[in-house]
Amino acid sequence: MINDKNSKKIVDIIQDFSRRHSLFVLAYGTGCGAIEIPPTMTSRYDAERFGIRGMATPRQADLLLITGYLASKTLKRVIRAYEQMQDPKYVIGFGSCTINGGMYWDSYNTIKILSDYIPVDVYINGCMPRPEAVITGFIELQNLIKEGKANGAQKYKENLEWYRENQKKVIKDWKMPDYNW
Amino acid sequence: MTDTILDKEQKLVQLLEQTFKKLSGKVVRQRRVTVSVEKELVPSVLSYAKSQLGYIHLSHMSCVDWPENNNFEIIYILWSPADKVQLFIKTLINRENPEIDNVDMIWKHANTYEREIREMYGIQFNGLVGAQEFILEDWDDMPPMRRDFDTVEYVDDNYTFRPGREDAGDVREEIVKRSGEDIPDFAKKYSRD
Amino acid sequence: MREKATTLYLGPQHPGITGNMMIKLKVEGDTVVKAETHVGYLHRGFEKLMERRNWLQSFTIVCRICVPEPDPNELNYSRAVEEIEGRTVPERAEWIRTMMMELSRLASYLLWFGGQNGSSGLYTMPQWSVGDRDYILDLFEELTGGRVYHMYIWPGGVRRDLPDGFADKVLQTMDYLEKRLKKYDDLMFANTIFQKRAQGIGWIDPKKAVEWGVVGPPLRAAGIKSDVRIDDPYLIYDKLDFEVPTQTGSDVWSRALIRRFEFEQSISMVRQCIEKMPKGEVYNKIPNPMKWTIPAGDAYVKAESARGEFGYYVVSDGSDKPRRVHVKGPAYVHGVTLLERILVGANIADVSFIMNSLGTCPPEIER
Amino acid sequence: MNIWITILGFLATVFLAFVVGVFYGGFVRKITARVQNRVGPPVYQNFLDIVKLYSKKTAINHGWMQHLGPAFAITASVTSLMFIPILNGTGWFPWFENLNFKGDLIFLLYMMVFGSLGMALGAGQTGNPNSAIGVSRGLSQMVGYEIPWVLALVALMLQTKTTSLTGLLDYQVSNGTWMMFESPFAFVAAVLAMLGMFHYAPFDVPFAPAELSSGPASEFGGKYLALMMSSGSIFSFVKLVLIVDVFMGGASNLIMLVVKTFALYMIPVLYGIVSPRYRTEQSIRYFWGWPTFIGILGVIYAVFVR
Repeated sequence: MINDKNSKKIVDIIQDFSRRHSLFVLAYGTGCGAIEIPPTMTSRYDAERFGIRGMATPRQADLLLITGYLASKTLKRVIRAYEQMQDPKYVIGFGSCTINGGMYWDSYNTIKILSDYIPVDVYINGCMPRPEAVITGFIELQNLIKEGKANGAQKYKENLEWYRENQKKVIKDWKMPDYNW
Repeated sequence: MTDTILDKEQKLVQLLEQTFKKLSGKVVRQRRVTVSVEKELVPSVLSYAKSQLGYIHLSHMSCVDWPENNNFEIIYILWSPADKVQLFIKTLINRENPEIDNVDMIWKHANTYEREIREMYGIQFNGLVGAQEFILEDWDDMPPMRRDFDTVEYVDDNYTFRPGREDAGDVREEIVKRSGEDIPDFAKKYSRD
Repeated sequence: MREKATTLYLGPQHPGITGNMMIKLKVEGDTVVKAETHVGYLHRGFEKLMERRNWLQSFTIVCRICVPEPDPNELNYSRAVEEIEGRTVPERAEWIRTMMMELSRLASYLLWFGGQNGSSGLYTMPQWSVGDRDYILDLFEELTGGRVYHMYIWPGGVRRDLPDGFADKVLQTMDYLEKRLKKYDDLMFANTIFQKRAQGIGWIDPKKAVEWGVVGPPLRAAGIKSDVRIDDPYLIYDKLDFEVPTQTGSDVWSRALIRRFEFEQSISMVRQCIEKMPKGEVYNKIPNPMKWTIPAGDAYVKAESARGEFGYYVVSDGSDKPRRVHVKGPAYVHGVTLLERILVGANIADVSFIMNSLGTCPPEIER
Repeated sequence: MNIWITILGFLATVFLAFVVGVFYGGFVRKITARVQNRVGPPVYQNFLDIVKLYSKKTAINHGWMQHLGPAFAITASVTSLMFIPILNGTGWFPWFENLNFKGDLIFLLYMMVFGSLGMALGAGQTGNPNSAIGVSRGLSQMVGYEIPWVLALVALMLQTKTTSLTGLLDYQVSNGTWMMFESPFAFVAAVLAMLGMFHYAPFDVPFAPAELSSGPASEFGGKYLALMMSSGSIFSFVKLVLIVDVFMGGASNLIMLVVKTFALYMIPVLYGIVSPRYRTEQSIRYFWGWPTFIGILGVIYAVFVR
């Protein structure tokens, strides 16, 4: 009905506009980047201007912000949280250590490339990125949503086996159900 | 430093050496005293220091790996709020069969340190209660903080990197090649060889 | 009749948890009967990484150990290296280091004001105080080039001298913060609901506190005057004029008051530093860092961070790399054993409140 | 009256309540932001949130009751709305009369609880312990604020000898006075109880994010959350109009209505901005203290003095 491919109806335009301007971020500080989230959200930089606000549980959130390196123990929880989120959902990789290990390239306990494990829509580099950079990242994501390119979740569903293989390589003891939407 | 300043430190060493025969101590500097003991004596020295000498605060507890000498060194760092002296109690244990008595009945929070050391070095603390996993999860390699654990090898086995920089070599030449600029003078000084 | 105990997992993904850790609570009705802390979600293996890096390279990663307050890490690492090597530091560098430490304490307390009130639902306070903290971060940025991680205090001194006009900016910021503190008083400390929430909660037995390993503001809130700055003086704290406030309540309210009074003290200390700072060099040059070796030896240095005693145990085997750097953050005890003890009997509503009052910071527990 | 006009009236009322309620939410966010030294989201932000949430896919299934919970909530909100006279006087806008009947004040007392109970059942089904604790907290807090609220309304009923909302409005219009002056104790008790009804701090106990994630709503995302947000917006409008009707003489036109309800709304909002949260038992103790006492005074005043 709404997702008709050929025509962009008024419904789609409203829907896209509201998706773009209302991003609920899951309040999960997975790494040290979490320290730049309070300044981004509070009075100096005020990300709420763009409709970005924190949400307490994965069920309500649209955006998973991976704030920095992920220890393999955290990766398990992040996958859980990511799969509990409802479509459409987006991931922002925050900090150099999510891109290629960064400062922790030789650490035995942190994953190196985040997009091997969960699909990432936007990367923000820096150690750590300034709040301005974080907001730029959010706006970049908004542009991607506008162009219809922020389809990480779809990619995840299509290539689930590949992602699972990578995840199981790091998480030795896989006690989770195979998929928990 | 004159002797009068180090008075209480030296008294402490004398007192400890008199009480425990197999113990050697030394004053490092003001407010720092180091004592070496056999591993069997550790609980008694600690409880003596806590109950009799006023060293009631366990500041820190650490472990150092010395594969050259084939032993682990365990260090208990105590603090006396009254004397204001930091007392180091060091003991060596064999690396082949590492075990030592636990001291969490003296200080409850020693439990945390011991669980960490058990996990990171694989040292058995006799009578230690608490979940085996403290920091790591599903770890199947050798305890990671041992010197012979090679973290780069582990990383190569378990993780992949983005292509682009295969070696850990000098990036400056590459920068020169790509940008056409000279290496700045301050950067030239710090060469690897 | 005994109610059936339910298990409640607080975290790792939970808005009430400071950072990334988990508390497994056994709950009967609204009361916690058993608490168990699970950490390790932030483990990066810093201590292993430092064994692979030389003395100067290690310095760049130590500040990542504690995120809200990186400066005590840099200071401790530098002081430990200096103590083993016997390197002296120019006097002006000592003054600048002291100023940095106090500024970072201010920043950390502002973040703490936010966290404490965020956990109790007074969302105006985090908005104000975290916004004000940014003015201190601006100072850091001008001085060191980094907002959060400064890498400024390094072995042998500090990296560079204060820029022109920096002292005036610091003084202006201090005036501003002093003005803002009055607003915080109105909003937070004079707030009867906050008082009702905080008084009598999270009680630590003052007789056992030292033995339990409590340090810093929670210990001073229990009436014990313990502060590394006077017990084991470092930098130039013996030349500064300051008081160490104590309280007797040993509850969340007393800890809040301690931090509030120390906030004033820190403002005054920063002013004194600016006023009395001598002129001169800021840096004793180290040799080529690639070939820089430190003689064998060990040192335990500690500094008073905003959350309590921050200790570094550094061992050198005479080579160009550290043999062992073991970090003891105040949260190592506060966040695990102490929290498990004092949460028993607390209301679920107070768990995150108590946790914030202790200043638990997971990254320094597991490093 | 023609049935079609009545149905159109229903729709218009619901639309009005929804739009006004959601805009109020936006204004609240804006005002909160201004107090907190920041710009804040645009006032239409809540519309975007709701539209986005409706457009999300929902793949959660915890059983039937979970689906019905938010539906109960919105049903209760809309039904309560039907029994509330939006404007006083039947002159120029008879549409908003809807379903008023004699004795509807007592019916409303029950109807307003119904939504919360439905939510409680739905949240209980999800199996999330945070939801269960949130529900039990919400219900205990309801026991707290319902007492002064009922006392205030009983005082009014005793004083005006009517249990009908239109009757109350007529009484105020014909006497040319507002009940808040006629029966001040009851008004104070009702406003204090209203603080609890709106669940702003210090009475946001059931939803406390730092304690319970988001309480009963923990497992509800996407469309469910959108339903709950819409229901919340309508319900806050219902509560505001109800208090304006019974205490402030109602409103003769829409502008008057907006002015009065918004002024009333600012009481819990501004109080909430500068307050931390109570613990559950503190919150109940609060409602059973002064508000209940003032409510009893109101009843005594109504029976003996007037």
